[in-house]
Amino acid sequence: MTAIPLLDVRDLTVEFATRRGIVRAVQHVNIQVAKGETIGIVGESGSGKSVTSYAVLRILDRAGKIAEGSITFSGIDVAAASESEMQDLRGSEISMIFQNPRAALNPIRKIGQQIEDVLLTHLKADARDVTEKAVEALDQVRIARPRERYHAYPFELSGGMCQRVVIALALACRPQLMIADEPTTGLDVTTQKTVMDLITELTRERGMSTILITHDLGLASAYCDRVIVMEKGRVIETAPSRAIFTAPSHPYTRKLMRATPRPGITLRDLLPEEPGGPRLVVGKEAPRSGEPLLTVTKLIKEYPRKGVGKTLATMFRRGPAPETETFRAVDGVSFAVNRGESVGLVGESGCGKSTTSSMVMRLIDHTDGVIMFDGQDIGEIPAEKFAKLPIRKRIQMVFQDPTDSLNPRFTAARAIADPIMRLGDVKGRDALRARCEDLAKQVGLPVELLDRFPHQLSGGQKARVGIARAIALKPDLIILDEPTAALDVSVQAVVLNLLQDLKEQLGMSYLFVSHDLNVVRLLCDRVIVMRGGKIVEEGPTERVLFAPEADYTKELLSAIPHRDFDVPAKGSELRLAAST
Amino acid sequence: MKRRDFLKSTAALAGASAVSAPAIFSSAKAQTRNETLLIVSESGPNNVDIHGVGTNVPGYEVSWNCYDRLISHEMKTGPSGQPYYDKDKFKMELADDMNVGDMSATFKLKKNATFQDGTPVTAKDVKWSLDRAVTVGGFPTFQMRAGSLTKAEQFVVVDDNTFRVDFAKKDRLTIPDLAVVVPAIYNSELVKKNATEKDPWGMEYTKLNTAGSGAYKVTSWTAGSEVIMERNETWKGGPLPKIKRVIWRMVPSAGNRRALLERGDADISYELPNKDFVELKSAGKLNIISTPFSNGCQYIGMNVKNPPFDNPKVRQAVAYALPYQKIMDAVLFGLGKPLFGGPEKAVEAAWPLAHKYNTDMAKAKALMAEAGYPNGFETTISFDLGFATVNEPLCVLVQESLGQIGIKCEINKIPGANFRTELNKKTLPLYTNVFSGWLDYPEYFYIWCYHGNNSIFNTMGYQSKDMDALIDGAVTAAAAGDKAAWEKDVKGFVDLAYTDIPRIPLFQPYSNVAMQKNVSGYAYWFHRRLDYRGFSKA
Amino acid sequence: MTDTPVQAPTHGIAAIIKHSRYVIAENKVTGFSFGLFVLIVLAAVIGPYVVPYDPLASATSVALKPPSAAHWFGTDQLGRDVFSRVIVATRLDFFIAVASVALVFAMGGLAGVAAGFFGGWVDRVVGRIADTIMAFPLFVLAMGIVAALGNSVQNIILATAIVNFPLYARIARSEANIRRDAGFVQAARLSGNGDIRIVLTQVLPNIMPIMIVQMSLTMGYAILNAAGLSFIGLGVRPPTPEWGIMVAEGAAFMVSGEWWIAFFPGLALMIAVFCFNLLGDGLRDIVDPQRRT
Amino acid sequence: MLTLIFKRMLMAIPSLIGVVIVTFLLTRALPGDPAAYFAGPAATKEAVEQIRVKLGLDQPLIVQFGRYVTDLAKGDLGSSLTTGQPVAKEIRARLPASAELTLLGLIVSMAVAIPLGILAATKPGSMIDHACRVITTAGVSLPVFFTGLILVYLFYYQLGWAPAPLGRLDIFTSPPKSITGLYLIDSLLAGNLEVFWASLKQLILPALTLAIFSLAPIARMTRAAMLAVLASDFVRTARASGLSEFTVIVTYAFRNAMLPVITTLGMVFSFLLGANVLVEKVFAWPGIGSFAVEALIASDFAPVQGFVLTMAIMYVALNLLIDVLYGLIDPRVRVEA
Repeated sequence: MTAIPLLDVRDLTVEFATRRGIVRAVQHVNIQVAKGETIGIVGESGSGKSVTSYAVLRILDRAGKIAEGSITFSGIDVAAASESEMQDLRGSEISMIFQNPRAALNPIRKIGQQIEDVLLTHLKADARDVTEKAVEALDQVRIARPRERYHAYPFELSGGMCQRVVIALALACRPQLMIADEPTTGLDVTTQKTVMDLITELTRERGMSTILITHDLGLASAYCDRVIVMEKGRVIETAPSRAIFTAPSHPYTRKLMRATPRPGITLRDLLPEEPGGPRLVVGKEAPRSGEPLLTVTKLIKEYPRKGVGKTLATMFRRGPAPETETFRAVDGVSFAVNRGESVGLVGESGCGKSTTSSMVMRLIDHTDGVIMFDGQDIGEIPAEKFAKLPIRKRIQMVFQDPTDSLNPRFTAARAIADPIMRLGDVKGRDALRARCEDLAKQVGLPVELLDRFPHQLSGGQKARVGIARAIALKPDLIILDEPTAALDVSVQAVVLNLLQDLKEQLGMSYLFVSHDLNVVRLLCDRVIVMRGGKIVEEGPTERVLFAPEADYTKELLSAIPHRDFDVPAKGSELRLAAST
Repeated sequence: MKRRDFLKSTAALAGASAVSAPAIFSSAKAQTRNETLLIVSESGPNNVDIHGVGTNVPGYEVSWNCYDRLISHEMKTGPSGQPYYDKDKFKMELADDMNVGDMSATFKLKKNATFQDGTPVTAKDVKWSLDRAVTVGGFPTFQMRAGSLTKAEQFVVVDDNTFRVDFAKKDRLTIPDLAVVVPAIYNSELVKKNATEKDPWGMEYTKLNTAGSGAYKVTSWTAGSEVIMERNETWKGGPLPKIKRVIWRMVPSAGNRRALLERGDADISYELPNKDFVELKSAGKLNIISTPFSNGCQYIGMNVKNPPFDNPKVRQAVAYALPYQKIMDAVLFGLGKPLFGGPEKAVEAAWPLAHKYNTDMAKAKALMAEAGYPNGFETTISFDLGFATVNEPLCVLVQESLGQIGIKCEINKIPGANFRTELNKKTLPLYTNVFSGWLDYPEYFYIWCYHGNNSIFNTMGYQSKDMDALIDGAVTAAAAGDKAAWEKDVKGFVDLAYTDIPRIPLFQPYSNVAMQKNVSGYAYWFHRRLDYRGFSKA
Repeated sequence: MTDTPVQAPTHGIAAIIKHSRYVIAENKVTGFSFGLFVLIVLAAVIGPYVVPYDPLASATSVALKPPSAAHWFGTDQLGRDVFSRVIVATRLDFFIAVASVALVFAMGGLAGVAAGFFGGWVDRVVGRIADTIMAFPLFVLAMGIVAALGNSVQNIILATAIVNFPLYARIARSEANIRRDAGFVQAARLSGNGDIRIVLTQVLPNIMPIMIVQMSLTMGYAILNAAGLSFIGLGVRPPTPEWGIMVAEGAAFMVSGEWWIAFFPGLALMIAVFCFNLLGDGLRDIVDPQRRT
Repeated sequence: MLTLIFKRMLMAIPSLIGVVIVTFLLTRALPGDPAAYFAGPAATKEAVEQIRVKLGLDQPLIVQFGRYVTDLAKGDLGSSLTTGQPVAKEIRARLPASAELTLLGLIVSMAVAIPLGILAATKPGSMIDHACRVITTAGVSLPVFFTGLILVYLFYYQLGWAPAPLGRLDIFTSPPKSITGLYLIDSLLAGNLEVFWASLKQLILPALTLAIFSLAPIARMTRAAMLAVLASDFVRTARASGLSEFTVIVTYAFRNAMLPVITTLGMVFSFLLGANVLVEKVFAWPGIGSFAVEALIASDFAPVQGFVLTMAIMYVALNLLIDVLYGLIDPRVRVEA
């Protein structure tokens, strides 16, 4: 990189004034982006990657300020520029796309008008041709029937479509640099790939530079020329994508890399290398041949399509009633979980996997079908009654969001003790405490943390409390509802291993609900793939993942960006060559 | 002055283009002002017909000014030099001539008198009107009965122009009762035209419209906020009044009423707290006229039917414990005629008279002990919220004083509309109220307030054979013109009322009127409302 | 979500004090209102024992005297010491505020939690009741209740509570509704807790902070409401000192220049309401920094 | 949209029925006896009973209620005892006065509070923010009757800047021809500037009293909504797209922030209608609020019932209006309908 970089961030430090005093979110960061280059900034939450990008655009929160260092964008000193200079720069020279695209658009303004606002602000169009240009911008991001969609509001579009609009917005004024901040988070796997491909294609066409901010090393590896790894506000490693994956130099990078679930590894591979070697060797053995513990037959769940309002409206409507007044969230699902087995339930959002698990959990009642648990039809027992029956303790659950699933007013010990007090057989304060401490030890939670409240615990610690609570009654079946979705990869690695260990020790069965095939693969013996309330494919994990039969499974698999993780992407090598 | 300038400048700004000469406009305004009387008061009429069901006191004022009666009263000079109605001298209003015989009175009507719609007033109208008063029931019928006028047969049309009232019995109140507000003369044809089968007396029509021959007519009435009355240019009941137009606005806040007067925006107001009158008087910017209520007083009543007030000793103890002077000073600011600390016995045959009691806690305590209540008792003192300005501090003082002789009272505020109902149940143990009679005769007051014949204003439930005998004696003596017997009986019943003391008079309230210096012609009437006919503005 | 250790925690009351101290230091206005609140409570508790005069004793010889060294706030029509009356009134007004707020919390808060948590017909019934009350002009409803039931302190409290019912029911309902499907509620169900127990141990404690904020804000309103009722003659019985009634009594004297009779109780009224409102804001900062309005 | 309005109207019916029942019961519980009142002070027990029968007050409550509802269906709200007028007529005559006052109060309040709220939200934690909080809180802490009294004392009595608090017009100005019943609008329609000024002058103090009282909820809600919106992703997108601060705040943030503010306005209006009762009393305003207070104190059933019913209908209508406004601003609501 001999030429002057398009963006040159030197020694950047960003400070935030908070209740605990000044916090340095970004410290002495150096980043250079050359013209036409795509770089990735990778890090876990709190690493300062987003703050860095906000600093570049100078759109930090009120509390934050650039304390030290300089940011130069094609010769302009961003830190010193006036607000009106910055406004000229934003959207016109540097643009940004965000995660959660629907929230990133003004909910009450037509998308076409939102694009027009940008075009008009930067004088890229005048009143006469602005509509034409906005439609053109929509067309460029492959939105079908752009002239109609011009009048759409964000809520009328799918998430992927919204992200396209955001991209159109970002590209409307043909900027030189685009910053994409986790552009695929919150989108379904299949959509993720389309969006990423679109971004790559459009930016390459225009010869733009791109900064991709992500927590996903796989994603960065697939799409970037260079990757910058950040941890706790500092850049710890900068290297070409291929280099960083073949020979990561920093221990943190190595840890991060290892922790990323990918094909061809075992659960234990996720953990950092330990001097003492693996604690426990767990092979991926053949599925245990236990008798069925849970058998679900033709399970159906229907919801009324709308509330009272709808029925009122139909009361006064003339003509025939609409065909279906109900919506089937789960449509005739049958499967079994054997003793000691882990079964993965995979699908994109809205496929009915959570509804299925809630019914099995007996948190909601089913519309039709049979749920046999250990020879008993538990589907027959209303959900309200089920809560107080002894059988309740044999089916437990670990929730998706460890924060949400802990009562903020209960200490960790109280949370773990709650099921024991209600359904367990341990009596007396001391015995209860002893049992809690045992459980804490079992899940690797330091006993001294038992008296803390959830907000005083880290994400991983909260996850452990949730797991301890689930195993407190020694259940036969645990439903894991995306137990690691809210966790960083390194924490996820630890928690997944913990779950595997516990299963071995306690001989439980798992029904693992997840959208992430790579994670499912690590933990499950069998996989069930759902779509639209129905099962599309079922079979042993290895078979389903490596020789999928259903088209949908194939589509899901191909959408995973880090499928060929260890092999450097061909494209990136080419791009790397071009940029140097 | 400042305000005027301000107004002028904004008006000029606003109307600079529209109004060519604001000066002319203002002078036109000023001229109308001279012939317009602006009255502000707390409440307004709910019915402009005194015969109406539940017509309130402000309604009397409209009736008084918009209707004529056969006769009215002459004026004399009152206690503070103001014109004061002369209860003994009558003046002709619609009648041209009155001839009182032994058992009847004959009236000749004014020949040229017409109603406000131009129809002449005839004896037929007079009979119809008086028939209506004795028939419709409620207050008008009751008031007519006070003058022994009870039956339609008593009213006789002699000819178109001559009318006779036959007396049912000899009663010296009969003629005065024809000069009160109730026996107003209605345009019978007009009202009958608007009557219905369900409403033969046309009450619904007269509730909202005036149908009289009086000096004024209501031209606009927004209930609760404004009444506008215009002069009847063809009035024959007397000399044409000076004031062309009367605007009567309801201003609920006393402070605002005072401010309006002080700033010169209102011409006259009569419902102000006593303190405001005292201060306005001493400020000297306004004319203030205070006249004691004729035949009336504010009192503390006690229910004599039930313990503990059935015991005369307790009542006397209360009479000795009341903080009379404090009330005069702090509540009335001196605007009242004391009715306490008088002689042992009535020295003249008049009413109201001061009683012998005065604040004496030692005597009060001794009487309480004698009555068997050395430690006192608990009770409630009630008052009419409508007159809270006087009643509330008065009751607070009474409560405090009675507390000193062991009587613990709780103060019970009763909204105006319910107060009468509550009083008429005759169960309130302790209360304060004002009673005043239109007809200024002692026996009239006593019949209503002390007679054992279950009189409605005998709210104490007082029963005494001696009292009844004395009152009846006085009535008979008066009708017969036996002055000595009458005087004896009057002194007798006053003394008895003060010994048994079922109600303790506190003071004779003043009727206060405040008006601008350029307003003159205020006269005191028994009904204590304004008579617009005498007013003029300089 | 990171797995970085959270900084050393402080526990229970110590944490609250620390946090409160931070909020007070950060926001001078809140600190000021805390100070005022302490003063008001002090006046309510010891006021009647330390005032210079008997608040009920009339002294007509010194009636209507302007503020002086002997009578700091002057005297009223009956010569009673306005200062003593204002201070003594604190207790009653404070009591009305606290009692009505406690009552409405018991009625509206619980009904709202039930509505939000159980949904269905409970929700519809509570919603209808709240809607019906809301459709009344609230102050007039309060007047109506007091007029119909009689003007006693209990009825004023009841009326104020009823008038605030929809507000509490709605807040409690939406807060409970958010938590109805929260992970920890589901987890409690899995632990074998019945609905009632879940409401009491899981949901209610979590919405308390929001409710306490609301209670502080409504306390101000309760005082205003009681004062308004007194002003139109439906308040507490004389001669009990109460701010609203004192303003109403003093209003008539304002124009004649005896401004102090209405002014000081009015000022006390304003300060108390002001204090409760600011305090509510401050509490909200402590409880829920995001939601500050 | 129409379906939405229709649906809302249907949903309002149970509340209105509730209001009718509650009002009926409440008024029957008022102390005092209309029969005794009608019979007059001099009536005997028998006379009172006769009148009671005539008024139907001897019937069981349920029968009385049936009669009341039947009358109501015919649009007959009964007659007032104290003013003697049919209640429907009274309300028709007085409603514009209250509406004009309340609306002007609301407009003044919005004109002050919304910019104040926006200003506070754009500079949270600043002096302006604190000042906004203290001023609006002080406003809502003042009892309206007290504010009203002080304003009259100061501006009319002491300074003489305001006209006498004597209702809607000074005595020598006659009201404009009634078209809307709102003097300000009617006088403008008639092109009579003098009357316009006269009525505006009368309105200023009472409207100001109401405005002071309602600053706080509007300013606070504006501030909170603006803060939330300004922190939202789409505002960040707008900023990142280089839109000017004005466009960001007005076109993007403010229009979104208006949604909760509009909802609050409904509450504030209802709140003001209550406060109106006291303000009308202080300013001798011939509105329905003062009318209702007098009636209530006098145990005069019919006006109280009529007033409450009118208010409830207005409240429902207002909420409809808010829904419509909401729908106009927020496309999402339109689709739901």
